[in-house]
Amino acid sequence: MKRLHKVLGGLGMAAAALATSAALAQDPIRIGFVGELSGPQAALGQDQYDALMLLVEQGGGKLGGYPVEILREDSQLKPEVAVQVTQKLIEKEKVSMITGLTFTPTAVAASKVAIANKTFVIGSNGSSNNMAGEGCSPYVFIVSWQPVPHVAVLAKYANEQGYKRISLMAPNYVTGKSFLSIFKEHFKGKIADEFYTPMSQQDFSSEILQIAASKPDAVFVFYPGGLGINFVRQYRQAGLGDKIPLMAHGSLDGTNLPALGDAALGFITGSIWAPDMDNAANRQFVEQFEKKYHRIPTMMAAQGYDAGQLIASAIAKVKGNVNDKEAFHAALKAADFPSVRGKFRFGNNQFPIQDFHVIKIVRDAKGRVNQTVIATPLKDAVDPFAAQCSMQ
Amino acid sequence: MSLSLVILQLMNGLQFGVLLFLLSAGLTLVLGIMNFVNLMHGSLFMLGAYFSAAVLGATGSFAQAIAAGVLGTLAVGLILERLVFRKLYARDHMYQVLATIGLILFFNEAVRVIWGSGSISTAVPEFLRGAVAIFGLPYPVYRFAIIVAGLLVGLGLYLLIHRTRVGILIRAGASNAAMIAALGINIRLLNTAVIGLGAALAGLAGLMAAPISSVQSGMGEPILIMTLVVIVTGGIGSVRGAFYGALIVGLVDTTGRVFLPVLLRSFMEPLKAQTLGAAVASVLIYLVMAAVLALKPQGLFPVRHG
Amino acid sequence: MVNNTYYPSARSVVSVVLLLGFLLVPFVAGMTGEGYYITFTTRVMIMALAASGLNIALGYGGMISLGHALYLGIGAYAAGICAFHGIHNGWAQLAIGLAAGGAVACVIGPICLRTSGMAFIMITLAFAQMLYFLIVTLDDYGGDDGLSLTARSTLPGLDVNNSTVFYYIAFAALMLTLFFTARMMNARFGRLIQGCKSNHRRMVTLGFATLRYRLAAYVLSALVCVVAGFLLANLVRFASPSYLTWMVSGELMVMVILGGMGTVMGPVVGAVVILLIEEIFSNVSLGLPGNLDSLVNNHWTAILGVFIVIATMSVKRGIYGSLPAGGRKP
Amino acid sequence: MNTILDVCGLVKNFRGIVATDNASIGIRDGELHALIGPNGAGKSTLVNQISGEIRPDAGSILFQGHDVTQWPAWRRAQEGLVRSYQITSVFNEFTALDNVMLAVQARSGRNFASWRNVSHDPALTAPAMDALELVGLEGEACVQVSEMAHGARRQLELAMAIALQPKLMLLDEPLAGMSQAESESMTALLQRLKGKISILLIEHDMQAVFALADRVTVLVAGRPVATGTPDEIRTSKEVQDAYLGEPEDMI
Repeated sequence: MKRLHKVLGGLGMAAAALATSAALAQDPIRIGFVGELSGPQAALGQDQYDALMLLVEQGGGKLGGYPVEILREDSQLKPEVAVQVTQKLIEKEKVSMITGLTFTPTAVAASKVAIANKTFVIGSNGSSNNMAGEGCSPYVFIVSWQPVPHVAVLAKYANEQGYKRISLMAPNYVTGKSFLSIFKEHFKGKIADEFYTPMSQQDFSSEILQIAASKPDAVFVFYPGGLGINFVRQYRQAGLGDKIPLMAHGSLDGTNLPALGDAALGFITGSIWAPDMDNAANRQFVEQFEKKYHRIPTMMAAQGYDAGQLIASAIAKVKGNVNDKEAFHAALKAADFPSVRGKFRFGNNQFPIQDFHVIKIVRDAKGRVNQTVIATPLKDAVDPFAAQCSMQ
Repeated sequence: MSLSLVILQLMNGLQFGVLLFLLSAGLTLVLGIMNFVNLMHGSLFMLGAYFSAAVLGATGSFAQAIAAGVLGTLAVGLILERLVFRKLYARDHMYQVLATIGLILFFNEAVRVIWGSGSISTAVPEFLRGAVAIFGLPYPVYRFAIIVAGLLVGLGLYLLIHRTRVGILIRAGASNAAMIAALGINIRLLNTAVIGLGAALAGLAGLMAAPISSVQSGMGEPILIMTLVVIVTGGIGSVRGAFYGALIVGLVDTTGRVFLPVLLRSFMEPLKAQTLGAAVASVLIYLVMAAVLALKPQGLFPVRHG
Repeated sequence: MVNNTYYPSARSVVSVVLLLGFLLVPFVAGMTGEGYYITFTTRVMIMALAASGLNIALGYGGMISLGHALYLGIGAYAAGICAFHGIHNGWAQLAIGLAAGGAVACVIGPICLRTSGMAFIMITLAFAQMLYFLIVTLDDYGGDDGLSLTARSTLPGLDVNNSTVFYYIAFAALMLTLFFTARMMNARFGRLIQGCKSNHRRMVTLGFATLRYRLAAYVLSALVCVVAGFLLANLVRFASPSYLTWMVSGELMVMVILGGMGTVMGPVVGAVVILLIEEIFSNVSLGLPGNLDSLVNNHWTAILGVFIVIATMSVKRGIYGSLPAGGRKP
Repeated sequence: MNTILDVCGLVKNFRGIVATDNASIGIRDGELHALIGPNGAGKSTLVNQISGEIRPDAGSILFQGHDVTQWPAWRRAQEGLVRSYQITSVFNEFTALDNVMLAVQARSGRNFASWRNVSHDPALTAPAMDALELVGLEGEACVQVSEMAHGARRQLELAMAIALQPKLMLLDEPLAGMSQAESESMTALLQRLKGKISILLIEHDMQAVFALADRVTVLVAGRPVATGTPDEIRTSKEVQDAYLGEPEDMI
């Protein structure tokens, strides 16, 4: 049985090699998209996918001048499913690269499979500290952001605004605690309160009351998705909206603004991008996205679009021969593409080195609740884990 | 921890308890009378929120939103009773759990198909906006409204159960359903009425919770688990048990989250106290339930089954 | 006396076809060069193993546990935490997992068995929720983000990283469990457990001290789920709180009951059907008209939900359970 | 003539209703003692207390000299104090043979054995078949109980009791719902068992009671009003007023 297996296997390889060299032009480059497309957090994965497809449509079904085929898979926020669909894309669908990856657990699981199969990953959101540190791999490029500078930007802003006492709040799980500890590291003033709420808690009025009682100069919180909406709305309803400035991560991103509406006006968040950033690529991206999808693009969409542009630039550099791994790796690392964020380059751990801005929620020209950049305290920020990565 | 803060926290606990009572009252009757485990009760809570949010968004009138929330879930409840539940009353709990899990999966996706994956917004009605100062601290007017409305509905339910003919039937059904069927009461109609009542109350709870929480797919399940804790702790089939159970769980959950960390801080450094406090608080109500069941397997206010 | 010549029944045909199918998948996948199906089928067998474990308590013992994902989580995190602390030997990890799972089952088992009906369902759910919240707050083990295993646990003499070898490890674990369940349920212990499910009051007045035996069945079913959790963590090289959510407990119940509880092969059939529905409707494009295709792919869980509702109402004793059984000629 | 069971001063009330009112009853070794009384006299409640399923409020139960009042039901059954039910309580999913084998297993133990198929274990199948033959059900050994006739299920209940090798059997209306032929064969069977196993028989079929009973106790409103031989009971004044009505109805 084994011998027959080997012969068939050998035949298969020969056929594949023949195919790629001869029909380079006709065969579309197959790209696998893996992300959370079902369940409560599906909006985030959908934004990454929609932005990528927008770019492909603008290129008439081509990226970097070569036809591409995007194969989409839902990892359902389950690591075992992420492993399964990634292996299916690589082995069954024969994709040459994986992009997308929304949440950390599925991103880590999927990247492991890709690295084991020597397939490139261009992650447009999910990543982990290990992937930026010792676990860095030449096959993994992340175009989103690393938590440390993402939080530090708001701490720096708080210092510049002269806030002396700040109250902190976050859900009682790993990401929540690490966000608050990063903030405490970079903030020079005193911590008035520090609350951790159980994961399942939807009602924060008790904690908000205690914050009102201790009257801090400002408040910093981290509440993702639905929890963020709850918190911001309850903060506004408690009448603190215009008394104590609120800085929030995860709560004020694009996907939540439609649901929050006016409740979010005046609040602050930090990000690598905002819809009103003044560069040609961004203006064209925002305009096209709103025309096609009738909604304001979010940071997830911007990252999805940049991942697409990175892939396109690399394909153009290697003239479509993505199977030449060294050349394609160099092309990706060069990051020679007009990022919607303006400046973009890769650090040694293939995580971005980029500016971090302070964003305020305002009413834009068209009367919609939108984000605008008000300051850029952190320029060309390198994440602290880059040093632990052995790559150059 | 000033006294005024303590009182305000207790009011938050009361508000959450009242919301839980609206959900538990219907579910405990359904379980007590028809011995029917309806895990999709949380989905009715979600539908109430979605219906009212959608109508409020379209028409802007809070009255129409209330009508949509309550009547919408009532309709869904009656249709499901006709199509699915009626066939399962005689079946074992396992099959009821299974069918209602299937319905949870279905409704969580159905709302996403209709209203999209993100959460939708619904604002607090004009006349209930803003906060009122109590003991110098701001307390949202809207939460007052929830407490008052919830207690009024609770009183109405109490009168219905204890002062009307239908109430007698419901209580008799809770203690011995077979007997009242034998007495010639149209048991089928009673079942439908109880399911309808439960669905309407869940819808009301949903629409009241909508403005203060995010209306999104899957919002029903966390509060469903809390509701199940309430009815099992209070005593299955007893509305009185549901009322006291809801208040106990509401208060324990809210005050646990607030006072536990403060308590721990006295003999532990702040950060550890905070994280440990939050961790224990999240499992507190389960510990309470396990303790009650270990001591009184029938719950605190059991219905005497004939 | 009693002779038991089986006449070939639908059930035995289905069982043989299924088990042969599992045996041949690696060869078929190897030939067609689609290693993907090895991973998929391994996951199916691991979930079938967990469902067979639950079947011992639920199907045979009548204990409606809505919290067995708790033990799946214990198995997975035993592997994860041991690997985190440098213990990579598979048997050591499994031993620690079984010890932990057994201890937890022995502690909460007696409390659960004091209750019955709805209270039992709720208390098992509550304990699973407690462990879920505990794991989510454990910072050093990755909390909500989960814990990745640097490498698969080593089993001396077996190249675990080869997906086909790992496939047959999972296959062997499933076969052993099915074989022992079949033997046990016809032996004294199994008869006693099934008697308790059929008429517990009568068993007491026959003179059985039923608690210790029902507890033993509960602990045994927990241990099988621990093994399944250990294998799942190694298949995915990741231990995540998502294994512990109550919907996973619900999924296991669906597999056991829709497959055919109280039968040996029922849970396996249930696992295959449920996971095939997930595979077919979530990722494969069926070429349906218009955008119905993407609608189905995006919202496949709605189809699964409807299937569960219809199957629960129509198929009285489960897909496999309703097939005519092989019988013993009197 | 020592007594196998001594019930003294048993009291049990349910929220105000006195179900057992200071009841005392003694059953001699090997005796078939009948317990009769109008519906609602508390016969079943008394048996439930003797079998251990209900805890009495006061009084004590001595079985073979041991005070078993606090013992759980399963321990009393282990000691040979066995009962059958007024409403048939058997294992519907199993065959008749499996039902009786469970009873045999209850006596022989080794309940954790998980390898050997019970149907290949003569230590279980032989005694079980004997018990089935005793009650005349050997022909329906492999029939599933849910498909058996009501009378046959009552016989199965008795077979299970016998298979437990009891010292004292509490039979709660074994003849209820049986055809004439079946109750005659059951009465013949009980006749054969007399002397080997002591029996407390609750029954409404007066013909069977007076044919079988060594002694009869009449229970009215939770209290034994008279105990004696069948003849004494038939003629005693108190019994007639309380229960039997005019003498000629009875014959």
